[in-house]
Amino acid sequence: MIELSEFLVLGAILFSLGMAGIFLNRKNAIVLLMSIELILLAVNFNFIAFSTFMGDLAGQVFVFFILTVAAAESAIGLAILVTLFRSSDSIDVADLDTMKG
Amino acid sequence: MTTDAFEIPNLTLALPEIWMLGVACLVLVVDLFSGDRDHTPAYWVAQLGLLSAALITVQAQWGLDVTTFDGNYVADAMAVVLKVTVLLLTFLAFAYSRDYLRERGMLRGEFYLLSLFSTLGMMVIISAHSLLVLYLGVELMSLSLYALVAMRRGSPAASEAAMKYFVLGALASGMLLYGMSMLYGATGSLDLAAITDVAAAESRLLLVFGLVFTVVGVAFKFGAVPFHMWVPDVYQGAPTAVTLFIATASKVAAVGLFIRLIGEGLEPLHGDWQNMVLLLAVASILIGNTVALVQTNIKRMLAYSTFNHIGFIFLGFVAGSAEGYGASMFYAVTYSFTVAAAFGVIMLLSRQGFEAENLEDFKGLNERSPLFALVMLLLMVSLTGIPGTVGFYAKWLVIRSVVDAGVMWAAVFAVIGAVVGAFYYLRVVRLCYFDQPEAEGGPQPSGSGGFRFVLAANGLSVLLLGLFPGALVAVCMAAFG
Amino acid sequence: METLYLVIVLAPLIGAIVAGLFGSQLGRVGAHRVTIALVGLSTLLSVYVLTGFMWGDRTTFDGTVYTWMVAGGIEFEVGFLVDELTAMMMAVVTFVSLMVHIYTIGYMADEDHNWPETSRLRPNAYQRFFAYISLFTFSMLMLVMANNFLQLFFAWEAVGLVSYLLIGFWMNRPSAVFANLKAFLVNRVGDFGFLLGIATVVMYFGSLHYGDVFNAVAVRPDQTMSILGGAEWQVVTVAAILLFIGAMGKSAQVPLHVWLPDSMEGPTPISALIHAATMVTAGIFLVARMSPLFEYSEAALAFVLVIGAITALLMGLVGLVQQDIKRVVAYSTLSQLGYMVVALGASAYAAGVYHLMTHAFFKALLFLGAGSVIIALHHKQDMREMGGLKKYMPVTYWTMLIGTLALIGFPGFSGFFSKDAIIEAVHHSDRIGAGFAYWCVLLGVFVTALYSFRLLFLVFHGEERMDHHTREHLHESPKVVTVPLILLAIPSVLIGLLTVGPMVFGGWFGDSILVRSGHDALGAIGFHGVGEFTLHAFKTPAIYLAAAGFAVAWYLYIRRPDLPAQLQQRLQTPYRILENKYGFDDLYLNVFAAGGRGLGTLLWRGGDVRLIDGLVVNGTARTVGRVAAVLRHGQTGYLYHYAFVMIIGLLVLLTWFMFALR
Amino acid sequence: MIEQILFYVFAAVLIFAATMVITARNPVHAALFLVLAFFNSAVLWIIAGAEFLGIVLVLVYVGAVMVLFLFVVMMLDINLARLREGFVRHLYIGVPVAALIVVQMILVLGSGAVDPGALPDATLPIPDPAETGNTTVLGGVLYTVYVYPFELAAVILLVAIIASIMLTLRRREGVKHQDVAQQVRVRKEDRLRMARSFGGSGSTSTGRNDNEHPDR
Repeated sequence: MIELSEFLVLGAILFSLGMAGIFLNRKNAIVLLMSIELILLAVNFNFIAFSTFMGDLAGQVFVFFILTVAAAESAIGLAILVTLFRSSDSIDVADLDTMKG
Repeated sequence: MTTDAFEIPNLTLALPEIWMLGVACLVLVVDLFSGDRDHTPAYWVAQLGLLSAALITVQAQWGLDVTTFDGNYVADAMAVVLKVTVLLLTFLAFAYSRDYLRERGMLRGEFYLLSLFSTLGMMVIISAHSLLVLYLGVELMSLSLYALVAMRRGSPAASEAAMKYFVLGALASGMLLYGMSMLYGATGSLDLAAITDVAAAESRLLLVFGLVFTVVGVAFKFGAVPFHMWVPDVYQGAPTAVTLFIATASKVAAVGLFIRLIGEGLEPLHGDWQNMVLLLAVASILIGNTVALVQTNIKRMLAYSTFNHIGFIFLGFVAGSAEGYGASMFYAVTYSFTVAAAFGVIMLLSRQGFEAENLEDFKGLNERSPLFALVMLLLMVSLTGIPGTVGFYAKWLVIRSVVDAGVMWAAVFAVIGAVVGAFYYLRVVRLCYFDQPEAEGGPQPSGSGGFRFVLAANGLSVLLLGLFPGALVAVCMAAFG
Repeated sequence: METLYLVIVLAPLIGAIVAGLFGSQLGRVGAHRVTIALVGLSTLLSVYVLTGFMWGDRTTFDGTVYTWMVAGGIEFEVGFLVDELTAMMMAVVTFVSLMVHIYTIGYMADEDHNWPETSRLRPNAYQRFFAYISLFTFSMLMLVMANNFLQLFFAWEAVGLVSYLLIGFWMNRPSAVFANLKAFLVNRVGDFGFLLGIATVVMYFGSLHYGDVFNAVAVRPDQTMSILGGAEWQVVTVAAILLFIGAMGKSAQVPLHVWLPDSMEGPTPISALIHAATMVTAGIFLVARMSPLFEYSEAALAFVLVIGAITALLMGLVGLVQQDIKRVVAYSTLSQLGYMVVALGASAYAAGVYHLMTHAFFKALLFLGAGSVIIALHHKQDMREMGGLKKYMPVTYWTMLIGTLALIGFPGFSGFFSKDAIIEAVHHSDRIGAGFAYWCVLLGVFVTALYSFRLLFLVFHGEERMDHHTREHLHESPKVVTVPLILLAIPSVLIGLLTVGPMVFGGWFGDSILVRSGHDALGAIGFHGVGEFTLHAFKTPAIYLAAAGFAVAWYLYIRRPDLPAQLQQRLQTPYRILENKYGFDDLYLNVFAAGGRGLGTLLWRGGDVRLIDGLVVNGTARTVGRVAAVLRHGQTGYLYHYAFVMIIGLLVLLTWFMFALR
Repeated sequence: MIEQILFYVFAAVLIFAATMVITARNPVHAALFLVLAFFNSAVLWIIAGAEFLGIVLVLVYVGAVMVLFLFVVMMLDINLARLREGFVRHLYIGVPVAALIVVQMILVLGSGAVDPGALPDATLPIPDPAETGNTTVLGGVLYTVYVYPFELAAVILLVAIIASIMLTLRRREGVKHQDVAQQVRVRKEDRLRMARSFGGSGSTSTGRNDNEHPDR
């Protein structure tokens, strides 16, 4: 039998990988968007795990909505990425430093 | 299974949200078919819709404390106060931005549309009564804001700001969600009332673990240090019209988010989150004040000084009492109206191809426009918190609640913060009144009569709130009484 | 009853609003007529109230006028407390204010010259000035009539604000702008203490209302609180000292005195009204008003005493080396404020307040006289370019002589009674530091006489050192200037004779001032009539020291005018110390503002360097600047750094609240 | 037992894929690894009993969202050479921080502190899967208990549509569009002009450019 904590630890690892992807990646903004997907995936794991082990449906419903919102979020994120590419001809994260201080 | 027991929810309770959705869709359609270059019909539909929504909110929800939609939606006094504030702030944002956006070729129907959807998201947050609805409200608000920030296509700064806002915002949402998943796991429910009940009894490890992530997510929406890094860049990069909206309405919504989720929902964990909030508040006041001192761009200056005010709002939360929440709410409401007017003055001075963004641009404003120099004086004095202005009452109420909570040192710290704040706020006053403008005379106030009228009225409201704060204080306190 | 008080307060406010908002419609004459009429009304009614207390059967009024809001059991309200102390203050404030209003007509007659042609502020400057001084009168009345701490604080800030506006009235002058910023910043330090004091009072005594607080103090005087490190302090001491820090800011006590001399950049009527007669005495008034609080704390009173004594002596000494006529009077004011504070510290509140009153008259007189001289010399203020003015300006000369005699305490003049009462009271006081204070005030008498007569001799006697052009145009000032001088000269001479008996020794102040038994230094003096008091003075050193001061001044500036320069050569070190005002300014500029003098010079020269920029960017608050810069660099603009900071934040919260705390 | 082995195998692949997502230098590879991660997740979810969500993840995520990602990657003509320049220079500070967070999270979640037995009671119990399928159950609550969130999700999708169009739609000059509405609305008179050709002065003309007909 799989333990609840195994699911949760898996979620924690995915979550941290997602976060690390955001601050370790210094080149490619698309990978940032993918890291965000990883974070959401980790959260989904938590919800599903709790839902299963409690026998409660609400967690699965929440995941359903997260998936929906995540799709919308990716669409907007990619749209912003496109405008960024069009205006500055680069999606290099290291180039995003015109505003600081 | 609940399918057979399904009842039609009480829709009239949620009338404000339904109305706003209708208005947004109407704007979508009207704008599509009007063909007006200035989007005048859309503007008026939106403005009337906002005002009527405010009226409907008061009518439909004042004095209630009930839930509907199976406990997903709550209508209470706090919801009314915050929603009306948000609606009025959106109204102001539209009124101020029209000339500004038109001159820059950014006046598009989508501006109104996305702002309205964002406002709807804020209203959803404010009236949310479950984790799920809170999350959806936050996303509805934020997604619209991300797009609004990027609205100025072809501007590298705007795209950059939007990208930063988006990525960090999504990261914060992720943390918020992670926290929510833990709260769900610890309590077995998404309903806030149920969470409160269970949290009081449950073992706390998982709850506190979730709480940390939740606090981070909420703090990001406020822009509290150290989750603040996006704020200055977004304020600067976004079109001023959008900055105004983010700086005011979204902060008010964030107050709603905090009180619903952490303040009331996790009330049993007060002992745990009190110190977290205190830590964030102190860090915010410290960082905000220090860095604001050296800013030369007024939008960035306002961004950094925002942290100071967020610190104060958080201090109000520290007590976890009705007075504390009331104080924070009063602070957020009055602060928003004050800052809205400040951005209004910035937009008034901006004209085509020129952004009045540098502090230098305010030199000798008094010689060019005594009325708006006076308004600026009033705003800055109020933000400083000099007695007699509304800013003072806000600070006073917050500090009182902190003292009542027994955190004397934080109160002293906050007062010092307020004193430091005087330096950079009064510098603006100094520039307006005591400095000669640059050779070419500095930016002249532009803007239509309506804009000027609304701005003057906004300034006047700040003055009047300073003279007669009693009513609003009473309302804010009653919201939690 | 209440209506009467309301009229007194509101009349100047209405004047201010009318002159301020409709200045251009009213024109100059209209504006000054309206404001003078309304302040005049206020003066008459105030005098009526005072006479009611003096000879009538007027009783103390303590009531709420308007309740602002009630929050958490604390009432925020506007209310009046009118008793003997208040009545006296009201009369002084309105009377001096009226004189200043009238005088301003003459002083500001050619105000237009002070503004650049193009300035949009130029046309209504005259009217605006009247609006400001009326507004000030209103604020000051609100201050003295307050019956609660909140209103006190509001009015406190309001007088500060108007003072700030007026010091910087000629905002096209960089030095004026520098001075007003300095005044503002220094006062902020004081206000900070003041605010904390009020907070302490509210916290421990649970009310903003004077009466409630005083009762609470009397019930539990020994309550303690713990401040940093767990040391237990008597609450009353903490509150009193904090409030006194506020008073130090307003009343320019060492070390918060540095703004007052610089404030002389403002127009002279302002120096007379705000920086000599009224606003700076707010601190004195405050302590007297709070006597039921201060009386319960030996420590606070000793602190007050020592601060006052230091101010009285040291600031007088600086006055000796000043060349600017207004600055001499300014340092004299600082010194006299020190006397008042000494009196308060010795529990001789009545004497302190009494000196406040007499000082208001003769110091306003001196300032207005100095202003008259300045007008005659076309706004030149350097005494080295004056001399021999006696024959050109007789009225000014004689009235200033009267003022000077009153100031040095010539027997029979008003200053004599008030100052002698203070000196005697300190002599009889057995408080810690009283011995030190006694010597300070005694030496101060000598110094006072010396610098006062130095001024008089340098300006009115001796060689005529002004340039030819100026001399040709010398003439006595117009009536609007001389009449207030004469009107102020009358009380400067007489008021002491008439009132010292009842006010200082007769317990006229009644319940408005509390002196606990065993503290009554004034009572220890033993007063048996004005004549006896005057005769007694001849047995004390003070009067001889004053005479010595006069003699030295005469010798140095009339008999051997070449001596001062030689002395200056010989005594270079002390001279330089005095010239640098003990280095307070340098210290502050070096500590708070960057590059000290460099900044000052820059401001004087270019006027475009902001003090704040200086403060932060180059400053020794350099630390702040450096920290800010570091933090600012933290805002690198890189998304991954931003995300990293967020995650560090998360890590800190996680570590702290998940692991460290359990 | 077999369940456990499957879990560990898929979890291992998932973690590997996720690591590759954030370290791959080529964004196309990253996207494909993300697809792999989603597939593995879907399997794990199905193991946990959330069949509907597992399938949706594949259909919606892999089928639509990831394709969108790939589409954008391809469209943006990114200079891959620059992106390959190197992963990170500051690993030595970033990795420990990430590791620290993982360790802390695992300390809380994996230490047995989360005891399934201590979990609270379900507020919305899942009926026996043998009787009612997972999809039916979800559908049942989605339109009743969660109708308000459901409507909100719809609004969010609408916002996403509006925002994406606003941000990316460009009307380029000089590009020939086909306007169906115009084509349908066209009338015979606009296109066809009957010319008398007796004198040879006129000529038949058809198919004029629309622009010449302002009355259209």
